[in-house]
Amino acid sequence: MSWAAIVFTFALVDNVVLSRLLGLPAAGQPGARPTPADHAADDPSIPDSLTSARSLPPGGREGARAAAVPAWWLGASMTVLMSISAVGAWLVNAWVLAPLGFTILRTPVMVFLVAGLALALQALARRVVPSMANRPEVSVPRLGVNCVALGLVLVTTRAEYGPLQSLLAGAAAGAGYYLVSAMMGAIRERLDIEQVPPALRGLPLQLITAGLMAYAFMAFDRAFLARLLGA
Amino acid sequence: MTDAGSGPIRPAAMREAPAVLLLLGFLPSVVVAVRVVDALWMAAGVLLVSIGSAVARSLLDWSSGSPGASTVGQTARWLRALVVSSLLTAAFEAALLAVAPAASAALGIYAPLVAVNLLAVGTDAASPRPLRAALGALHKGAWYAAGLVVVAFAREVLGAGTITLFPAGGFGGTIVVSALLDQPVRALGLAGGGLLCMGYLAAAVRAVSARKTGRST
Amino acid sequence: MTDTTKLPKGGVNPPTELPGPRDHAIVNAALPNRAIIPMLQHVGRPAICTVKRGDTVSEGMLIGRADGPQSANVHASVPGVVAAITEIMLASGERCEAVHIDLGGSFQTSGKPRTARPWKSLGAPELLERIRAAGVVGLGGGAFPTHLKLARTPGTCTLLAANGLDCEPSLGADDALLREKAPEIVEGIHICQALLSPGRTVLAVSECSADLVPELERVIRDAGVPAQVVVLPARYPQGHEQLVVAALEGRPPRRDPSSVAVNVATLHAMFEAVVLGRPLIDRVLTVTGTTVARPHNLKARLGTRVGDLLEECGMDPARTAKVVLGGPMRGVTVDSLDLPVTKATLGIVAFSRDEAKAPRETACIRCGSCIEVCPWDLNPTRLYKLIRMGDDSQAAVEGLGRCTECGCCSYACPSRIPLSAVLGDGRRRASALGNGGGRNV
Amino acid sequence: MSSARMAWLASLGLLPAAAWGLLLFGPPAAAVLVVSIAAAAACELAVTLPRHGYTLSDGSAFFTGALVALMMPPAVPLYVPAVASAFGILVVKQTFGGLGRNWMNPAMGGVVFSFLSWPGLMSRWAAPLGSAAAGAEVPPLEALRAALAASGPRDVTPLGVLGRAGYPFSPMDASAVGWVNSHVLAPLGAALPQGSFDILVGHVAGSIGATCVPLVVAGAALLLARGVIRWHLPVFYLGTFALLSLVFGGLGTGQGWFAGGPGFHLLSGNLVLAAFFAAPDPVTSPLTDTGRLALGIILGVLTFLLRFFGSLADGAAAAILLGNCISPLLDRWLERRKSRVMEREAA
Repeated sequence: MSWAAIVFTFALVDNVVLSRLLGLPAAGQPGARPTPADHAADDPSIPDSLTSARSLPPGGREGARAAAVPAWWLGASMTVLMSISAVGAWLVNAWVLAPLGFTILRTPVMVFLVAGLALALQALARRVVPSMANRPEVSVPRLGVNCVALGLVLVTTRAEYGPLQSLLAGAAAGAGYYLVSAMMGAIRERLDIEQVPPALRGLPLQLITAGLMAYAFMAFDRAFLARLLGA
Repeated sequence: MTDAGSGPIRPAAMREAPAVLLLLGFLPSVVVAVRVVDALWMAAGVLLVSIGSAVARSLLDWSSGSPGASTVGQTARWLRALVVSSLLTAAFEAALLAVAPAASAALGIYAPLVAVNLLAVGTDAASPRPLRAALGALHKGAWYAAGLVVVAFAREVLGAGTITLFPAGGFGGTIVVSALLDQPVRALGLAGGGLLCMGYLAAAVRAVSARKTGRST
Repeated sequence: MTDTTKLPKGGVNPPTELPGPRDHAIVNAALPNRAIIPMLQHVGRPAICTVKRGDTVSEGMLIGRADGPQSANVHASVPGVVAAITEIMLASGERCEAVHIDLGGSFQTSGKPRTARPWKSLGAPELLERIRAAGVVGLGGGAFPTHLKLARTPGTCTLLAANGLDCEPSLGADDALLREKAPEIVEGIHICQALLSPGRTVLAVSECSADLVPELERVIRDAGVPAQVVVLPARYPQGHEQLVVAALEGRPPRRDPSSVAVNVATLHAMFEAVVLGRPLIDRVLTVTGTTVARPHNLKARLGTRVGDLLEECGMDPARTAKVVLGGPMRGVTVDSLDLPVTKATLGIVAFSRDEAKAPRETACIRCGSCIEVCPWDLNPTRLYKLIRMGDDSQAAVEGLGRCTECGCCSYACPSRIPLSAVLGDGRRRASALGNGGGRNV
Repeated sequence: MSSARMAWLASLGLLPAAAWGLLLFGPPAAAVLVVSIAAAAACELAVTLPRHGYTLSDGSAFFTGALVALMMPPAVPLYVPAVASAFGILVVKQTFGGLGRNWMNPAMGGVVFSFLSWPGLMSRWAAPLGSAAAGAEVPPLEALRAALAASGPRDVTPLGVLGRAGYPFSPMDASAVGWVNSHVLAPLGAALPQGSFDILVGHVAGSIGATCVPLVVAGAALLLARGVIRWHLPVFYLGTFALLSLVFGGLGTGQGWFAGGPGFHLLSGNLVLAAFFAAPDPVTSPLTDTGRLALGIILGVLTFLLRFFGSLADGAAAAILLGNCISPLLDRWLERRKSRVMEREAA
């Protein structure tokens, strides 16, 4: 599998979000600014009248302001974590598990690997860019992050990639995740201020949006890749 | 819970019904929920692991003589949950490989992911009483299993025109919906279809719970 | 020298349904039998009434003393007897005292020749005092006391713009003044220059008045006033102070203390105040509308009843469904025709029934027309949706405070969404919350 | 002009192409059109009547149904357009609250959904009226792909390839091209390849409404003239596509540089129909002219890639879905840039 093919595959064709469903960016979390819409999600009665516009409790507003996390931060942390853990996974797999024949222990080992790396990265981020890392909603070992990273790690280890290929795959997957999270963030920004059906506001619309995006991304399939790269 | 683990999921939890939250946590396993049988295997695994880890962690709490969340740090509890659930997952993987290799192949990387998914709901302090902990985990896991099977059912019937269950005796294990078999709505079998089903399921759950609360108050 | 500058961005071409004044002439309106003169005809505190019931007042006599600097004098627009002093509600919804004067007695001033008082030797304080005493306020609709606007340390003003553009479509008062009172206006400019000593002075006129340019330039040359005439497009809302300045300086509009724009009607009033010593007791306004038979620019005494002016121009009461004070785009709908003309009344527009009924609002289709026409470069549809979601403060963060409710977005919206009105409400709420939503004029 | 009027005008703009399609493919095409519009209208009513009341008058559901039908192959089973319209209205549009709130174009969503679900059914083509020869039911684009897939010597222009592969163009084409060549072009020493006439007037197999590009453009001209759509997006879309296909189109198939045959590719497939009636949809395209222009270029690139290398039909519909995913990003970036400029101005 050529380098370009790996990049395309992990960034677009096997996108970690749209094709592997590893985590859902911007689902009530970074990438979008919580608006009254989110709180209105609880009560189906969003005032239609323009005069009686509801104002938030100050706490809610502060939260809203604080939660404005740039998507690039998410994408960057994702990419770093994924690349590192992909390589780490390859090392562990090739030098520890395979020689000792402990392949059955692959899952727990990988879980610890990813979790450890995630914690380490978070600690590091706290040092370097506290402004970003100290926000609870962007703590690196988020469920989503773990999920994405771990899934990727398992994919690469099963695909028997070399270390560089694993690194590349990790980076590409991170890029793909960033692309999708940026798109979904922008779309959510639009939906947040629209009068959508109350029962669908928030997570359901996030899922459906992701589903429609997944259909759009079906255009990039393996056949496309093969023809484009002659691979 | 502002630190690691399920911390980030909490803001969503404030707004979403727990079942919907579960669906988000278990999102990846929807990929394999293309056939009912796979969904059932996955659900079994999740129930096993979640109940097991809940019991184990409550036992640990109890043995360490510190019931409840108070004394154990968040990260520590998170790591401990990680250990327990991932070991259990490994066990489940091995068992599945032995019992039903086909299913284990179908689940692929997603069986291991269950371990991580459990962190979505697994890190809150397990009840100090193992039985109650087990029941709690069973409750959550049942929600999840139901959701997963519903999604898988919808996707398989519409997307493939079949309902695949376990072969038993004369029954080959597959029910055919002849109306849809020749030209099924394949798009629903794709990842996008899974996400759509999840979305509408989540909306339905929320609508129902909203009506419930509305009636109760 | 003449050149044409474009709007930096946005604006709409005036709605053509409405007829402008039939001709450019200024017609003297009939004197009111009873003038109702509010004590609040300006931005700031109401004037303090200095007359009581039964007093005999002469034309131009002070009947309302400015209450502190943030206020303006009010004078009797007609001679006569004070019949009553009541509290009335103005078109803006504010309440204030009003002096009812029954016309009677003789006119000492009107129609009699006045001797020009020398002013060039005077210093800024004396000039400002004359302006203040005459109760001059911004006649472009703002009604901000002129003696406050022009009280600045000399040299801080880089651009003085005499604003000859009517601030709304189908209003023609400023154009008419430019045609009939050019010398007076130019002398008014001269007075401003004496007060501000601006770096550059421009007389900005609309394309509609383009034929005047040679004449105006001649007058300016004869008066020896260093000023330049610039023609600006007739697109609404080019007449807005900030947009005139922005167009002249070729930059986006913003509040800018280094430039001053004064409406030509105000300049004329300043001339009368400083040179003739005549207080502000009348103003030129346009009476028009589809149900008005003879639209005209009327020179009406302050306190004249709106209904009388409409009658004078041949309004058909049967067909008229709505009357607004001001212009067709931003005018305030009035429920009674008994309201008096004030210093802030730019015009009176009467609408027929089918014009008046509000069109049905449909869903926003994100066509972007509102963004295109917004002269302040806002995103009206997004702000509208934010406000509708109750997130006024976020709307303020995204520039809601710059909205002047010019109405271009509502006019351009194919879905007939009342964007301008909603943005206005939101802006007022946001500024009430005090998070940067304040209007900037 | 009100938004409803704009939507109905857009439907009117589809009329010429639709009429041509009905003429070429007869009753089956009519059935597809009727079913598709009916399904769209029914779904719209079913959802909106309880919540917003009667919304069919805004014309958007009708337009969606019509556009879906015009992108269908004539002999498609009727449940395909029905499901496509239903998916477009119910899932893509009404899920998000109805007109103006959806971020994806309902018609394109429905079409791509049916491409993904029934790739076989979506290529149930029919021979156009007046050309009964075997193989006339294959659209030129598909025939070209097949011919290029086959090995052997290659002609440089798409029509040349088709001619060599023996694609059955109509007798009319033969006579028309022959006349033009002998009377007009012969003196100039030039010659049109066989099939030029059929391709130009759209007398070939293909989607119901997309065969005759001149008529599609005529309909679009109405929209442009009445200001329903703006020129930026379609022009830059088609321009970018034509340029790319001219330069690189021939590379993938070993025909070399500048051998893509942009004319052929513009005239075949749903591209022009989509470029004028789906891409500029105000709801799902950027808010500003700058954004529309940028999206046009992006769509041109995507459509080029998907048509020459992808497997989803002619790539236009899929490219527009991807464009729908991108345009909110474009809006956001332009908005941010604007505010930055403003801050600099204020400072």
